[in-house]
Amino acid sequence: MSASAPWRRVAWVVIALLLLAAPFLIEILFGRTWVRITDVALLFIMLALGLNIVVGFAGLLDLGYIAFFAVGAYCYALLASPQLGMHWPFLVLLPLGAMVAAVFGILLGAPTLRLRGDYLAIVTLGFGEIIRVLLNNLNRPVNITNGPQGITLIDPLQIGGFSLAQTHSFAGLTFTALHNYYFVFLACAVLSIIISRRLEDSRIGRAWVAIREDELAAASMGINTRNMKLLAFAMGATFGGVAGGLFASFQGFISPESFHLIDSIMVLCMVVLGGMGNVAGVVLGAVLLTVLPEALRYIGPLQQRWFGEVFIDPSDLRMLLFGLALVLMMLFRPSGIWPARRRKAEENHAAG
Amino acid sequence: MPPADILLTATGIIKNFGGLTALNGVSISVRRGEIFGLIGPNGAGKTTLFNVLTGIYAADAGELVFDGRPVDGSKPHLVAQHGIARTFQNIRLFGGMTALENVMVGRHVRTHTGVLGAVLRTRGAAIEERAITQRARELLDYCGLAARAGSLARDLPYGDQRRLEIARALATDPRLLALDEPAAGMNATETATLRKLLERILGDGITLLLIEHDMKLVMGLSHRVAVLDYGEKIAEGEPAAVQRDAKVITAYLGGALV
Amino acid sequence: MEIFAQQIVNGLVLGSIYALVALGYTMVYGILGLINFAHGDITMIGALVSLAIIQLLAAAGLPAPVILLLAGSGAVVVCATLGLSIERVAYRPLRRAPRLAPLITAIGVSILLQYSAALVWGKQYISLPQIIEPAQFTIFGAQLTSLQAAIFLLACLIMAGLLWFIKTSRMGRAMRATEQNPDVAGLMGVNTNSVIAFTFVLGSAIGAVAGLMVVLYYGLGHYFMGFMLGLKAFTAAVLGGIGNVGGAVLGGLLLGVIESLAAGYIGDLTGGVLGSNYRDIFAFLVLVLVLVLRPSGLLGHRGGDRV
Amino acid sequence: MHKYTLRHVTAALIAATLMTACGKEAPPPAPKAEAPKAPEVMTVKIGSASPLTGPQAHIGIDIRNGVQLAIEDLNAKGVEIGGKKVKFELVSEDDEANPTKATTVAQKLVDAKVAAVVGHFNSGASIPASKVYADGGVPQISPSSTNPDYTLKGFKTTFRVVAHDGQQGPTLARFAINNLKAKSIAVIDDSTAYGQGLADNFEATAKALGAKIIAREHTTDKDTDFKAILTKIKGRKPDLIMFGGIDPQAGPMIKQMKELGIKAKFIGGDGMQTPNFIKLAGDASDGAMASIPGLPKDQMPGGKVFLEKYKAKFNQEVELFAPMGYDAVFVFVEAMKRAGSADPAKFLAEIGKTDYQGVIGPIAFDDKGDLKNGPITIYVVKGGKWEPLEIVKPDAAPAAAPAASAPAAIAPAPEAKK
Repeated sequence: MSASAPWRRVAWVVIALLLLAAPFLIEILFGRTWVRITDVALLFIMLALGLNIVVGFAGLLDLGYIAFFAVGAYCYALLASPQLGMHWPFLVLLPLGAMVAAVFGILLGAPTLRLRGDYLAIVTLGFGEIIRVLLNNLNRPVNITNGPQGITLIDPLQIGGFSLAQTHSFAGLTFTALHNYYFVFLACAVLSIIISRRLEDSRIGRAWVAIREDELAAASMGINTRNMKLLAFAMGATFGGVAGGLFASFQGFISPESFHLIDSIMVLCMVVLGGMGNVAGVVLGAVLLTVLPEALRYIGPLQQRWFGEVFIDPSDLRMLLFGLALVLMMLFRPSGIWPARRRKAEENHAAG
Repeated sequence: MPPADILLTATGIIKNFGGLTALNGVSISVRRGEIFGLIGPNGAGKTTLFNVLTGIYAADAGELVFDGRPVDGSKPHLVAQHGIARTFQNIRLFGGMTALENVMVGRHVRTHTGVLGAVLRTRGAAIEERAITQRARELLDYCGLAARAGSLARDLPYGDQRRLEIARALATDPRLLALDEPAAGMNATETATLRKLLERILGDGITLLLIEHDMKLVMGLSHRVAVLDYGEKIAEGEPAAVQRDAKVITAYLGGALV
Repeated sequence: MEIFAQQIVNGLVLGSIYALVALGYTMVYGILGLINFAHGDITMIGALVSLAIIQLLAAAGLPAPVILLLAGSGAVVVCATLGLSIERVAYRPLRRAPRLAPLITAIGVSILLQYSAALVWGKQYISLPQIIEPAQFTIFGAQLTSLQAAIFLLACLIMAGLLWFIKTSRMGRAMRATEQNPDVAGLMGVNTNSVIAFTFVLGSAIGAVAGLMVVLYYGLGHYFMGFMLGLKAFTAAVLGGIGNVGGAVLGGLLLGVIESLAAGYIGDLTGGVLGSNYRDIFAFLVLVLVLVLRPSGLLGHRGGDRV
Repeated sequence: MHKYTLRHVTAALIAATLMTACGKEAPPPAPKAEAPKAPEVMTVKIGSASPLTGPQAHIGIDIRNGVQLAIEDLNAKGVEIGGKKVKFELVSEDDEANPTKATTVAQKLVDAKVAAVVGHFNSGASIPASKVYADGGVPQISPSSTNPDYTLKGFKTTFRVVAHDGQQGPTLARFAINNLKAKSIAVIDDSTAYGQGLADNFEATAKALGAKIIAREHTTDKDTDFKAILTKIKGRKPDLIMFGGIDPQAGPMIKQMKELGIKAKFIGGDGMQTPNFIKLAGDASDGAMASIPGLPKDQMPGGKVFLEKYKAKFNQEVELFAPMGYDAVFVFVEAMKRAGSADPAKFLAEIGKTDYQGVIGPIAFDDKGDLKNGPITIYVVKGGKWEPLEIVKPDAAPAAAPAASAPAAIAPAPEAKK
């Protein structure tokens, strides 16, 4: 342990420096588009980590997770746009979004958590659709959400007079909106990772995993399974709520179309692919599944060039690969591409 | 009966499954500091009684008093909080967690760190976490599993899994430890080790409630036993007396008891 | 009154399609305790296969009954094979795995089916060539086409046949035994693997027929059509009591009628606050209410989990 | 596409590390037209962004085809801008009809230094993307986004060559009431931005003109069963049913109307004026009416030619918005010609002054970037074909009260707008 400590420190410093330089490197190497993609990937890391608490830690299959993202996004958008004429500061709105999402998580969980796992999956799926349909229809009789037209002109994040949506120069570097948001998202993603890791290694996290492994035995060990499951839902929803608020401010426009079932499935894929319950794996899964579809885009033009026509839509190919990945992962590598449980076990052993 | 002497009383417990009566007015009382054996032929209702005692099933009638307090209709986690811990007939460990983590889960009910404490790693939380780990290691050691701390529970040999279940149950600081066939599937050496462990636990002041098929073990260990047959208690008393009971002999058809 | 009768007729025809699809969910769930998420998409494949066959044969100028028969059998064969292979490849290896695993696999299979269909048939709505000219008549003031009547009757026939089959045939007995306890059934000489495979085949075949009906009724097919249909059918199965064949039928018809009446009357009943825009979530609300208030469904009998 | 070889990447990596290390400025990629002092031929990239995959791919591809056809026509004809010969190049991107992807794709086009963008299809994609284009200084013409909000953000780069819902809806309503003499009307929408926007604006004008709205129903863009709402509507005996939505719903809807014995007329917007609608509805489609902004295509000077050209090139009929995509390119190029430059910073101002006779009709923009009110053509299905029925001229004065959902959109308040 002590021998590797300096190296570890050096490694962390290098990683930190790389992360700080990343948007500039990416911009130079691949163009600004990829800075934007990186921003989105960071958002999805937060989402995937949130879902990981529910699915990975506590073992509750939630197929409507994107609803919490939606709740967070609408919470921000409604209170920081001309829609209702309110412009609250984001420092109030992000925690508020997290709280509202958590309340929704508990509202969803309370009546359904005693259901068996597969029923829970269907009910959460239904919940996700209900939220979307509500957002789509709460424009009449009283116009709250502006319905399918969505909410536009959402305020960007702003600290004092410093708006993240504007380009700033600092120390000779140009920080466009994309760069500014990168650093905010990075901070939030890192925070999410830390929170996830700390929860995992705590009394709470162990209780969740115990419930996942054997609910009855967990209850017999004195774990209040209902409360712990509700807590998992609420925590997961919190991540989604914050990510939603950030998304709304980043995009400046949201509409119910952004919160379809397919988006829930996508986040689930990230969790499953990376390895349910494993924080590092989930982060990897989120990055892979955000970047891969963008890379797959090149397949369309390639086919055009090689064969003179497009045989398979890149987006179809993407979905086929996702479907296949879900099946294959479950059949052959249920612990994900980056299983960590065993490694951790060895660490514990060595420490003793 | 002086109440101070009695740890657990079950009176007139009735449990029906559909049309089937699994328990028909069973009463037992377990004294503080004894090993109480629960025996009977297969399907006699032993595990059902266990499940009622530990809050997994709600009894249809009857009452439970633990340490002077009624525990009617309790949930399993409340039962554990009251101080009753259990093991399972068909081992139910948290397979994907290490042996150490399994025992650490047992500490859940006696610790308090919440989300905020865990996320902020407050001083209190850190101290508690260290205490949890330390206590868990002690218990592993106590049960002879110190070398297995880092192994996944599902990878442990059978005998170790049984003992790990006991260590996990002990982690909840129980006053009553309920063991459902702890020696099932064990060979002679493992059973001997188990016996020593149980005696040691008793010596540390924990009352034991035992379902066991190994008659030698249960009769040798228990201070008193109750015999169930077809959901009813047909005998209760010291092992020697129960062994001579005519109803018990009939129930077992003279088989294992002789 | 005339309008009310019409809504009931609408609901019953829609409900009989839900019921047919619900049968597939309920049979598989009864035997495996698994929600076969992909079942709605098997129905979709059935719909698109029969649509393709109809297009092909209509161009050849065959008489309508022959076309329909061939389309139906083609769809049944394809879907039955598909159901069998899915069970074999994706579910059987996971039968002893943790519960989350087959659920996630099922979602994966569902996505695979959708996008394979998109690959084969494209993503546009495919329209049905006009091969039948349904007659129109009036019952209790409600308009009914001969096609609607035929769908309803055929659905009833299939459901009655299935009930009879499960009650009396050897395979039916084996299915019931496996449903009670697969391990014991295995000990009693029932080949549970083949019973489970057969259940998938049967459920998928019925799903194929339902797919054909959807195509004929609405005159179109689409790679995504199985999703909502599957979800509603699942709700119907839960409503009736999942695992219970009679319950699936009852649940399907009931859900169809509930949806029709809700879409037709809720706007007036709530003074315009709720409207037909909430139609799709009625099914979900019904689902949540049933699961919370009466998880065993209307005709269900099974208790909670065994310890 | 593949600009970067391995050697470039390595070099850039080193450079980048150095730069970040010494805190030097990374050159901001300013969007500019390509190759300022190229010898003879200057390449100008035109972006096209629409859903090329997903459920709306057919419409998105239709737009892309329109843009492609325009570029090929221009290249074949030969265009000179500021005295230089110009070769146009298509950069086509797929936004998957997804708002998040739309911004990514928009960024990609800005990065690729396109001179102008035709897109996106959905309002939900066009609106968030418009901000990216505005930031990048790239002019954008949407061929199809009809949400009034699209042009309300005050971006100078945002235009559209389609009537927005605040224009088409009221005109459709005037036709229904003045020409069809509809008195009691049922309105249905598909709960999408397009369908609901159109229906809302129709409803508001119809009410203002004294018609009774006897039912307002909603379905979704995935549903195919409308029996329940149609039955309800039947009970109220309307003489006209208006549907705001697109063909996959409109087709089965009119079929189910006929099955229920509803005799009311059926009318909708451009979203259902497609060949597919007739295919899906079969004989039931006969008599259905739908509006399309602009004059009938085959009555346009270039219209008939366009349709034939399209068919010859892509071996399929025009779905919907290919003509708009085609015209959008010409609007850009005309502006470049007038400005004598393909640099967006220079020709942007000229786009606002457009007065162009396109395939879809005369194109001119108001100060928001919206198409100035043009004529709208009503088509009717006769014998399995869409045929022009009537050309409705726009009202000079706003006849209708604004719809509740889009207040600022159709209430022209010139003094508020600068």
